[in-house]
Amino acid sequence: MQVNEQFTPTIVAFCCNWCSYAGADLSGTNRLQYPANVKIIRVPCSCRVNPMFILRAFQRGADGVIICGCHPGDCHYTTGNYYARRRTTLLFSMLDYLGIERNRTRVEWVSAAEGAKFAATMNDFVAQITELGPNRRLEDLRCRK
Amino acid sequence: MQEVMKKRAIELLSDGTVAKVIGWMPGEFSYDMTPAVFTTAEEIESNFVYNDFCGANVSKYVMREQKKASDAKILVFLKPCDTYSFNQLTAEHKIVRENVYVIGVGCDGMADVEKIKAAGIEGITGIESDGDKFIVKTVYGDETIARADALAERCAACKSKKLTVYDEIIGEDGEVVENSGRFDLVAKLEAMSADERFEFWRNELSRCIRCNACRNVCPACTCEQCVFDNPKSGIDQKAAADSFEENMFHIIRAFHVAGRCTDCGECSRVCPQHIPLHLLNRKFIKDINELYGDYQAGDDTESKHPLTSFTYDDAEPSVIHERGNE
Amino acid sequence: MMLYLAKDKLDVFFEKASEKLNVYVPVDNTNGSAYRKWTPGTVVSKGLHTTKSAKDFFFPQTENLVEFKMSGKAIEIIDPRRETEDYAVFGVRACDVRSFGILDKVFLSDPVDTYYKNRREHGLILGLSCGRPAETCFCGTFGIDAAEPMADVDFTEADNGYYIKANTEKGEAFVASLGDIFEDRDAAPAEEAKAKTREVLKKLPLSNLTTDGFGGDKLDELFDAAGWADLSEACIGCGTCTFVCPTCQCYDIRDYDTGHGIKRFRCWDSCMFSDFTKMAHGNPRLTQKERFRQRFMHKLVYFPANNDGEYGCVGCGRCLASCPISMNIVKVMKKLAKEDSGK
Amino acid sequence: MQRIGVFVCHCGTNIAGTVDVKAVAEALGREPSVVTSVDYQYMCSESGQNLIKDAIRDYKLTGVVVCSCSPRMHENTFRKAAAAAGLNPYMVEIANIREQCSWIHKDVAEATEKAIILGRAAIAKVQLNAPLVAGESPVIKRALVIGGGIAGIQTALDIADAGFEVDIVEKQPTIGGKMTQLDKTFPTLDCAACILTPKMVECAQNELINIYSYSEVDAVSGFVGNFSVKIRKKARYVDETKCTGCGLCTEKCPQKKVPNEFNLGMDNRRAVYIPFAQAVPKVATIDADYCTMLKTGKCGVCSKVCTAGAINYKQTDEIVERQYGAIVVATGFNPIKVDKYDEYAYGQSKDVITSLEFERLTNAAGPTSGKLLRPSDGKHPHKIVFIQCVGSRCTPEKGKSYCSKICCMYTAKHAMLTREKYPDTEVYVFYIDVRTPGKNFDEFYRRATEEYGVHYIKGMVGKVSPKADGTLEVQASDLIMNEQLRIDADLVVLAAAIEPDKSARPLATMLTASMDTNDFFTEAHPKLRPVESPTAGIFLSGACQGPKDIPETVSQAGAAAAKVIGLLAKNKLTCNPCVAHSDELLCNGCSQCANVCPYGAITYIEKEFVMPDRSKKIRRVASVNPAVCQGCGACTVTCPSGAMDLHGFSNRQIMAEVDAICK
Repeated sequence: MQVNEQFTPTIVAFCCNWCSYAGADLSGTNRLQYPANVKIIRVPCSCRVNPMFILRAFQRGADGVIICGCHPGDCHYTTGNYYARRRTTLLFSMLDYLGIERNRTRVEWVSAAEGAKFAATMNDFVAQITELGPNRRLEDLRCRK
Repeated sequence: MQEVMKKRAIELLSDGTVAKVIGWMPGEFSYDMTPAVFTTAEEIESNFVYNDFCGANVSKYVMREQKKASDAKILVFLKPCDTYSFNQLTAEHKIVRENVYVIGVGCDGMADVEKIKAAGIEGITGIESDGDKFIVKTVYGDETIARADALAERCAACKSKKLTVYDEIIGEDGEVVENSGRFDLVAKLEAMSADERFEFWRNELSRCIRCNACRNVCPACTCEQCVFDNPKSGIDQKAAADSFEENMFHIIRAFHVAGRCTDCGECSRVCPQHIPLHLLNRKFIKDINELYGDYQAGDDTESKHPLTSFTYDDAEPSVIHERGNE
Repeated sequence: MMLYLAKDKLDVFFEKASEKLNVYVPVDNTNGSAYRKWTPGTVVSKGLHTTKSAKDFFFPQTENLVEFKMSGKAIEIIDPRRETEDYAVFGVRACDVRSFGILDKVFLSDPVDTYYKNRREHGLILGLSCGRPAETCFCGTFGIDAAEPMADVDFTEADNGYYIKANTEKGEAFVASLGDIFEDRDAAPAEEAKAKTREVLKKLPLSNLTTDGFGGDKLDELFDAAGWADLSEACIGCGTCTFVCPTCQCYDIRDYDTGHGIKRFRCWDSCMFSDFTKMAHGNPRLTQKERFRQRFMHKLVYFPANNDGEYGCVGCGRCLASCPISMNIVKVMKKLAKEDSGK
Repeated sequence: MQRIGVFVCHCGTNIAGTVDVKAVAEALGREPSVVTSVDYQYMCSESGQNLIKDAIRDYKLTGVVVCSCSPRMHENTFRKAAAAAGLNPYMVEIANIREQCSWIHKDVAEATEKAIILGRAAIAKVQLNAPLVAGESPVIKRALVIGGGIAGIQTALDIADAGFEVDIVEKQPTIGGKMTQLDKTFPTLDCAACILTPKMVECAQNELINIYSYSEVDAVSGFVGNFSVKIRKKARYVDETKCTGCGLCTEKCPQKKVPNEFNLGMDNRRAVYIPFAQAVPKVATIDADYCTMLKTGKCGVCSKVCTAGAINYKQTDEIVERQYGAIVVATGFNPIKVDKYDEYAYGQSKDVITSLEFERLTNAAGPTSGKLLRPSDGKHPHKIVFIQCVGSRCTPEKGKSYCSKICCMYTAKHAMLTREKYPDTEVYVFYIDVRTPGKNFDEFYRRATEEYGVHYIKGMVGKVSPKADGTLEVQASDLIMNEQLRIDADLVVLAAAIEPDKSARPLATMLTASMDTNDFFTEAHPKLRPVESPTAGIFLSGACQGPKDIPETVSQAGAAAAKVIGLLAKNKLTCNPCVAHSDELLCNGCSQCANVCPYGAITYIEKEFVMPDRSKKIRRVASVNPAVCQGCGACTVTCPSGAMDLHGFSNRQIMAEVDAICK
């Protein structure tokens, strides 16, 4: 597929309220830049992210989906991210199995103190998705503009 | 075997141990058995059948019968793979075990008429089992096919001949099959490039007509109302109006049964479009086995399944991005 | 004398025809076959049936009816219909050819379904007489001759080629437009082939099945028949039988929210589904028994009642082959007929 | 149809500087169901809030979207404003266009476009919000303080002073913590023991304070107002209630070769011991690792000499389960291990010591009875080199990236005290920077250099080499004079970095309190909520939150106590209404949700339902206890039918946000 020079991907980031969303806030407080095409959705915990949401994002035109949560062991709810870890691992594996680019999805553990990591992760993920090009394998043509 | 089963069913009905019997009744041809519920000895005498074409997994019918107002005790005949489903249903409180009398039926694999037809045999008017082969009578003359070639796909890669739950056994109990080869096709797909995998699945899933047979037959699909049927869920779909929806339905369905799917293979058996849906479930099973340790749903009725448990040092999702073939 | 096309000329025929219209042919896939657009190199399936019927051509599984585009608070209404191109469908068996007539009765009677009509008018049916019917076939029960599809143009396989007969003006015009690729031959081998087919049909296990006991006037007897409970016992409520059926024509209309508008589409529905005809108060058909009964009552009683005795089944046998629990119209007819005669 | 009001905040120029707020308000005003959309200087100000309140009344709003700073900042402010105007507070959604937009983007067009999309997502979400009513849960009027150092002691005393019961859990046999090991304290040079021991005694005597010494926290469950904690009272083989603290056993115990941790192993104690004279509780403890009786079953001397009959070799660990309304973490710090710094020869020479060891060498209760003597030969050192920042302000591979904060001051104290007591001793201090930001701190440091003649040298020590004559050759660079120095020192003192106590990490997991990358507990807000953990009901006291000196620790301890008192003073707490709930008609009772619930909030009930065929059947369905549920959502994803959903973050709401972002 030809990569459009002008391609700016749409990226959905699910961030848990206690660590990663706070990390994203800290990244803002420290004025650490990352591209504007990353849009964050606040969820209470990474374990709130239903595979349906991830597929929904791709359906509606997202080019990449990243899930950020507390580091394993640091979950505000003790165990949420452990479940999230298994669910996302298996889901990503399934998407890969179906031939959908595996690098369109990512899980990253970002603590409330890791504003710099949040920004760096987003910059890296945006670069990765930009290189991959638009999501064509898991989009719903009806939703295209 | 059929006669022994009939005898026991009639005995248990007559002595009041059970009030209903779940088994199979004959069809129009020699291969189209229908799961059936019997309540009288006469019905069993005249209409109970058990042969090489009783592949249908009847465990879910136990749940259905128990949903009815009556709490009458039920006799069910379960093949080894059906017992796994039965256990899983019990674990999820879908079956009240005390109200069921389980007769485990030893099994050496079921035949699949699709395989016989795929071998080019048309106009079938009768099938007779003859040792390691079937003699198939057709309007175009008699044919024979090796039993192994007529075996259902799932039986050819049988995971276990062990009866995991029973009150009594008819026939021979077997063992878990080591190296069943059931993941061979999954591994083959994994070894392909992403583009090849995408092509493969597009070709398969694009045939989906959303008849919901896979879901409705699945012993793990026991929701009161499926999310895909519930307009309030926000993801309801009636037809695969876009290729995305084909993917969505099958990914989510496989995910919802991941860790709970016993790999009974009913989904692929019933698909009118012959989509190898079991390859989706087996992918999850293979991943679970590799990442979190061997797990067989329906082995027992106690353990927490892999998606409702964890260990502190589980693999990170990045293993997906780091492994072999892209 | 009949027109004849040698087998090795079939591709030439498709190529010529493709110059004038899109040609669809049955193509094998995993354990079945489906219609695909013919392109050079396409191998035509030798199977009896496509897994799904040919009704998609006129009544596709999903179809957009209208679109609403939203921009802020403003709404724009768009008609998504495009000019339909002419097309031909090759290899349609007699049962499926008959099914179009049944669908016509539904969609072309007042009020006419313009979406269906548009597709119907642009489509040309190239029938293919059956050579090796299956045990599941019972088209004879409904007076269909598998040897004579009666499509716009019929193809009969014989003598290492196809004998061709146009049955309609549209068919004649099409055959004429292809000019000299056909040769004239004596029709005897074709008639011989048809006779052979008819012999096989007589030997089929369901050749004795009749519609005795069914029809528009049998509503009262059949509606409350005792047999429905047992027949529907094992039904899992999937839509397999309805979706492979060439005559099932129920559909649902739904709105799909694309995020920036609505696409209103219709899609096949199945009376076997628990939400079929569900209304605000709930579903008038409470259990699978009622839903199951509905399907067969429609085909065997309601449809003939409203359509001069014509049944809503063509005996193609697809549902017999694909039902997950092997319950089907034949079992229903036999059991109810037996029950009826037992009274 | 919803009637939504959109309020776009300028936040001065914080937002308006990068986001065209007028354009945002205008664009969002065109969205379906938005009936008013305005921008304003400071939405969080009183007049900003009034703007929202007035609009709720004037436009009969059913939903409010505020495009402003992070919801973590002002979500509550705006919820309260909405409630004041009669709108359910949970009908408010925040679009974070400051931290997650204006502050991270420079291009106005780009930031404006993003702000509009974030606003749309919030509008899409609020459309599906439902009014929520918060429930209530009772508060158990007792606090737990984990750690009995000066931080824990002060917190406990302050809480008890307000009339609430407090339990202190201390893993050592005595409370007192690190401060008991110190000699003098800066900048006043008063004696540590003199100011600490009265507080320790006060704890022991206060009827509201209960000390679990030699105990650890085993498990924590529950939630704010209602924690249940399992405390493991480790077997000390001495009956606390009988032991009089006479100390006879510690004198008679034949096992004399036990390194004395109180003196950092610089001398020995017995296998049965009381850490130091002022220990609280003053009760002996048998060290099972060394006790001959416990190891071989042959000895029993202590038992024989104990007139109180307090020795009990059969004692086992005891688990006590207690309920608390609030938990204070005061687990403190430890100096890091300095063995790995080969260049300082810590492991090679006994005369290279840490500052805490130095502290013991100058303490009257220490191994040398307060005489400053070289550990190697017991001679008086004439030349002492202090090395600062050992492991502090380092690369992550080498040590800690942070400043340990207390070292500059205690080294000045050490230098000054040395010079005062032993004027013949030359003292050198090598430093990167001298940091003295505290009341009377810089004056203190200047006295060290100016009055006491301590040689402060800016520069790092490259190598300490033990020489044959017993001295230590210190090679260093003087960055100001720009020259290489060689000093033959008698004693080298390393100001080791401090790190959180090792017990903090597992404790944080039990408490579900978050930690930073250095294992210091994270505060709920670095400026505005410095003594609270983000986890409700968990408070932070002392160095577990970051390096602190004593005055700072004590003031933070008091602040934590004040927060605890504020909590315990309430009879009931308002619950978070954003909890899970199950749709009984959809629930099929499969139990998967209960399997993943970390709080045990889901139970099953048998309930009669009318089935589709109108028959009645009893079905098993899930039921969520809203007071116990904390709203993580693990159950919602486990539920295949979507029967389980989360208020405030429902499946539909999150998907609506996804849709709005992706379209």
